[in-house]
Amino acid sequence: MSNAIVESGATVRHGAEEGGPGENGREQLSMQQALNRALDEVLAESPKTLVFGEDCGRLGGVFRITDGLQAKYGETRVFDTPLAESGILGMAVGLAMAGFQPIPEVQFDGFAYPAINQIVCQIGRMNYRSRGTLPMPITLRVPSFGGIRAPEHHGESLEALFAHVPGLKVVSPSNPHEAYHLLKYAATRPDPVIFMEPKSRYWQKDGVDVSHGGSPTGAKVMRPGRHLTLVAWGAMVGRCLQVADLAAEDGVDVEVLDLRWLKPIDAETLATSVRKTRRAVVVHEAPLTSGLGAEVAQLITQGCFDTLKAPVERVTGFDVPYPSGDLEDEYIPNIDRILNGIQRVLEYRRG
Amino acid sequence: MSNAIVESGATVRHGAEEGGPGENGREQLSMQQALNRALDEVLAESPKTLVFGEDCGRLGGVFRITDGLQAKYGETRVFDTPLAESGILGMAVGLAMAGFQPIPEVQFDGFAYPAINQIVCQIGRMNYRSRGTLPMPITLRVPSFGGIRAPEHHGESLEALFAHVPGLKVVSPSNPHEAYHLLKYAATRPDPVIFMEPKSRYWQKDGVDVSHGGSPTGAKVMRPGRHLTLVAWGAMVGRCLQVADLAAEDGVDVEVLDLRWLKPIDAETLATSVRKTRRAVVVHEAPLTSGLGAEVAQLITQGCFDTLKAPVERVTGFDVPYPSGDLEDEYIPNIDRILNGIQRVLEYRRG
Amino acid sequence: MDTLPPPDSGSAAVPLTSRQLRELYSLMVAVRHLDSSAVAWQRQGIIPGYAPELGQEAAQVGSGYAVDLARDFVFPTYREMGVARAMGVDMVAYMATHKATWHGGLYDPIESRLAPIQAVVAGSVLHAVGWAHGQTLAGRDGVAMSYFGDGASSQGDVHEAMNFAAVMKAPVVFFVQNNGWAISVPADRQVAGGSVAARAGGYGIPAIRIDGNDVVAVFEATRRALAHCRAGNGPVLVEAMTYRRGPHSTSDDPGRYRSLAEERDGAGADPLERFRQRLLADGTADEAFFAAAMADAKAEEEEIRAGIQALGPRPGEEMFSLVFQETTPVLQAQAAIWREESEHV
Amino acid sequence: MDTLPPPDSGSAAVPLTSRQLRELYSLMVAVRHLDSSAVAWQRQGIIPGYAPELGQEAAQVGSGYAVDLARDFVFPTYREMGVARAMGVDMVAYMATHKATWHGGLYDPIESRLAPIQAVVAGSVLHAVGWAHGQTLAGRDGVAMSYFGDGASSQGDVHEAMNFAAVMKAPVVFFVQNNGWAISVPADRQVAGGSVAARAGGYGIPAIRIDGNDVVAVFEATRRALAHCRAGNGPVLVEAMTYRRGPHSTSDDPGRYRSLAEERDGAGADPLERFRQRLLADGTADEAFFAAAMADAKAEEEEIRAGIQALGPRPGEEMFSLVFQETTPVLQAQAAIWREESEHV
Ligand SMILES: Cc1ncc(C[n+]2csc(CCOP(=O)(O)OP(=O)(O)O)c2C)c(N)n1
Ligand SMILES: Cc1ncc(C[n+]2csc(CCOP(=O)(O)OP(=O)(O)O)c2C)c(N)n1
Ligand SMILES: [Mg+2]
Ligand SMILES: [Mg+2]
Repeated sequence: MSNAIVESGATVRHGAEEGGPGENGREQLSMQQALNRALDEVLAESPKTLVFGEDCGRLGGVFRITDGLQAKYGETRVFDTPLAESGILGMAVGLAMAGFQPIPEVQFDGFAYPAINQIVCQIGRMNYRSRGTLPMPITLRVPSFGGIRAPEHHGESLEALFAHVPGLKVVSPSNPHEAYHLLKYAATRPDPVIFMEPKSRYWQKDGVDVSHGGSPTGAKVMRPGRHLTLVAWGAMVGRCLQVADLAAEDGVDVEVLDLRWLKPIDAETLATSVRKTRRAVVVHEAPLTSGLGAEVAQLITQGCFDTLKAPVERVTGFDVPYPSGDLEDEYIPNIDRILNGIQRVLEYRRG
Repeated sequence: MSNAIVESGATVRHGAEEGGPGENGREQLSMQQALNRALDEVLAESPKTLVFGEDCGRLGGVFRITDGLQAKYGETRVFDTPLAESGILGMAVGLAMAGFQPIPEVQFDGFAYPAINQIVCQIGRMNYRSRGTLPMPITLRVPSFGGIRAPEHHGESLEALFAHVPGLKVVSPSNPHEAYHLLKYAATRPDPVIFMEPKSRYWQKDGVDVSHGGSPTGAKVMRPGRHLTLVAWGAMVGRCLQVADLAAEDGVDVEVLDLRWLKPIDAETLATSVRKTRRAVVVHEAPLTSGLGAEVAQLITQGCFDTLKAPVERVTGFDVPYPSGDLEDEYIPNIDRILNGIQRVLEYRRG
Repeated sequence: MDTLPPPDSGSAAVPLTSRQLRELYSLMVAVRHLDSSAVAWQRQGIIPGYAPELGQEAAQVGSGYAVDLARDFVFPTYREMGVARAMGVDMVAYMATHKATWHGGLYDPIESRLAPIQAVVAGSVLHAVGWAHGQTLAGRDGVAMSYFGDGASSQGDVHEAMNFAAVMKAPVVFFVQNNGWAISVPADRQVAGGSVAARAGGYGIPAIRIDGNDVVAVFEATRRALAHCRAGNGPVLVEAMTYRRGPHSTSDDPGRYRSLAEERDGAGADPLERFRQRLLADGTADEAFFAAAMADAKAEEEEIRAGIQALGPRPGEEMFSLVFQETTPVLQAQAAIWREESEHV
Repeated sequence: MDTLPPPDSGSAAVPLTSRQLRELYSLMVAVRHLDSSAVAWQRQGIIPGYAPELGQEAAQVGSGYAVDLARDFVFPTYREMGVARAMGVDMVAYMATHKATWHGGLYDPIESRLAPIQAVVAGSVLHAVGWAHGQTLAGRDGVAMSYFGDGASSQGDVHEAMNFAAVMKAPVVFFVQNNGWAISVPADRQVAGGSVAARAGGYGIPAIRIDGNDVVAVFEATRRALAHCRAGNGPVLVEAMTYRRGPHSTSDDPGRYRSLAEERDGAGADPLERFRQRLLADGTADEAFFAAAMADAKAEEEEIRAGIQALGPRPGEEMFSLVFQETTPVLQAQAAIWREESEHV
């Protein structure tokens, strides 16, 4: 991985890889700041881009991701919509047909559901249906995943749903550097991208090298290791890096892979990693059954069947509705559960 | 499998298993007739059941599944709604809260999307949210899958989406016998069930033993075999039985497993079968990525890692929007593609 | 605006007694005090968040007070604390949702005639229609009361609900609290045409638009609406014009989208103070009564706070056991793994 | 019902010339003949299915004829063959959708100013609003025309679209063909309040309800609506009252839900015959013209049928190549597997 950024926990450690960003180029930004900066630059660079959604304009978004953008770009480029997610996404389709590049927001993951019909049947299919004459360069920002003790429907993980939908691409950044570069990349693509922001990471600062992003596609090795590969995305990447540090104390050298693109999935980087480590655990917050972990596990198994030492383990949320704050920590994969998963894989014996 | 019904292709061959239905008990019914009969009996048995949806009343449904039921049970028990799927499912929630057992229909798979918000956030969660005081005994009938050269959005496979949703159960019958018994079972459960009807099989007649259904839960071995397990559901089960017959000509003895319940999945029956055959192929119409085939493959791999001779193969639709009739046969797994999948598994060599 | 035919039966027109007026006042004081206390609890770390209803006491108490607890069923949003209190819901169990103990609250919806707290905007409006149609089917005379806001009126589900209800003549009162704001978006950039009540006519649904800060007007309009529905005339829409005087929630900062002057002008006279002046003026209540009501409110708040503070987390086991009526082997297996692993936590 | 202010500019009020009237007639005959032929094609196995618009020729041709192809953009459902024909869309490419060649049709939407055929009921109404708002943003004066039915009016998306359009003053004409039926459900059990046009007022949107079987009335109303939008006054709703004289689609059997007598009474006079009588009466056209129009229609149908029959399936490769503008490695790999395996098929 020539463009791998090697990170551990919240602090970034720079490897000496070719083309890696220099220490000087890095700024300490929160993910909220990084996303805001990315939107600012995209709006400045392309007059066709529009930012809109509930409370995105005057308020700057409930998470302040669009803070200051309306003041800077005016009410035509950055605007509040009425409170209707199907309306927001349906309108985005029409704006795209008129030649704009919409960057709509749904306020929280759970409120993408009212727009699923427009997302699946229209955004995902218009390019196909129109035989390429009506592309859908829409980047839908979805504050996603749990971990903030929020009300019901404010902690959902919809990646398995989105990744199954033909015509969509899906990406999730795990830290401010990724957030900045992946959003800039996504928002300038000619195809629809679902951009899943790990809201529990919005306020954590980390280094961002604005001038060297590395490759914007594929998965990324965040920490090299020899004994086992941990695969994660969004907020779970940071947790897996913590786990890797703990495992290292016990002499277990864990490789952490940030999947980044949840569709298309970079099966090659997965296979390269697991062919080396011969063991893998995939971690996500969404419920287990029919979660994206199954796809990841199956891709690994397909790619590494002859070298794999144990079945790929999944450490995930349970098949239950996302619980209230008091039970959140019981639901989201925690360090112990991930360590247990690692242990099960390491201890696996055939027969 | 004491309750296995051994079938091949469209013609039912009866094994001599204990408790198996006698030849006398069987009637030749199409799946449309079997479903209609099941609804008729459920309506007769429980005064709390209600059947409704678009064109379900006077017309008897565009597929005639509810044919004659309004005339028999009146306009209060069987009724047409306005044309709004979110309305239909949201109303079902309220009726369930008022003590009814709604059996709503969405007219086609693709028109479940406008109701996803109500299905995921309300139907799937009301029992949980209300701490068991407001159960949701809703059976949502969804004419599903492709194969009938229909217009756009009339050939979707939503099982991966539904199976991922906490609080839902999901089932799909593969033949008239299953259709009759599974619908009667689903419609009398206290929990929400998504009932996915393979519309391409509506008109095919087959034997139904109305008095002996066998176990209504779990997966079912439809054809025993020694060399490889084919796992499928809905319309793909019949196709897999045809494939098994063809493979038998080449000396390959294929076991065909009808998964039936897509949530919860019967991992034990899967493992029992594949521990014996040591090879598996899972077949579905839905796109590959993040499809339910990944979950099935991963469950098999987990359960049979030490005996599995090759990675589980998936023969599925492609990651493309369901195409127009002319290209349907290129999209849906056909006999050749399934045979190729079997061959790949049989020829797999490590290293 | 009032397109609701005048009440035909006498009972929907009887004036409130002095006792009832005083009771309404006491409820409003209790709600005001509990509401502002809950904001303080959040600051003190007793609860992680709260959605205050400051300024909506008249709209909530007046309408909730009109509900017939023997027959009707109420579908709230996340901001109907005053309705719940007026209906006599256990307030510790209600507030549990804001303590992040259990989504939807810990009260029994069936017992209390209040559906679980609903966090999806417009999520339960269709449920009200279904429940109401269920009353028709069962030959009962209960009415469903669906609460929603000016922002919620933009959701497609509200339109589907109004159309379904009107087609089926379902006994539903659509009770809209137009509090001027949906988080940062003012109603004039949300509700095209300027009035949710004006929408009703398009479905043939009668509507009343009222001063939602006049508790007696709210009560009387709601009572008329309920009577109209109960008599089998189909749905009614009530739009109570009020003002969200506080932030959207404890994590909101209204200073970012409205000035203090706008806030003052938009809010108008305080509904509680207005009612107090009225009761004083017509001699229905005196200062001693007001002082006693306030003392009761304080005692009540203290009791509720104690209850909330004493409330422990629900056992993690409930994550699994409350998903279904009939659990599944998969869920049981996951619960077993959770039990095993949670000991390491 | 007509709440649309009278046209201020002269051009929206100029009467149609005789040439234009005859052109409208020719279009209606061409559409009628092609439509009934398409039903026959289905019976003959030339196409697998079709959704006839018999009886809606005036509503479709009259409105489609008013569209300015240089500026406007039209969002059809699955039943707007007459609109497409009036707009001059390539009819082989249009009919390709019914041959199951390609969902949405093979015509170029940008060139023809007609969005791809939409099979989701109410699926594209919001697109029209977005496209229209895009005109405002770009400083252009194009108008979006969104076609939908009485059944579609029940969908939440239509409400969201009307509210968005009104809030944003987007130049959209919501053109409702109320043809009395949504498959088997009559409009009186679908559209509470009895009129889709009546809904518009609730959003502050002007509306006209017209005799949709009078092609001139339809044209004039549509022209007024377009002019109103083009002048920057925001959206308009036009409800054209018409009747679906045929089955919902070639797989429908109306005998199951309506009697022939109901059908006759509901349908009223045939719009084509009405127009013919009118042209005859005022001397705008004569029998020779009608005969020639019919001959042209027949020739046209034959050409289209030949085109449809000659139309082969699209290469399977397009399943993959048309998903994205920028394909993905996963999709390329799947296409490669498909290429390899399809040789066995
Ligand atoms: C479907 C949905 N979309 C968005 C949200 C986020 N949200 C919560 S409250 C709110 C504003 C609601 O405004 P209104 O309906 O006027 O009620 P109010 O908050 O004023 O009581 C928003 C956008 C949500 N909860 N549900
Ligand atoms: C969202 C959705 N739900 C259901 C259908 C199935 N369906 C196709 S046409 C139709 C009736 C539409 O009626 P209307 O809007 O009046 O249009 P018309 O067919 O009369 O032209 C239905 C229910 C669909 N295509 N889309
Ligand atoms: Mg509000
Ligand atoms: Mg119609």
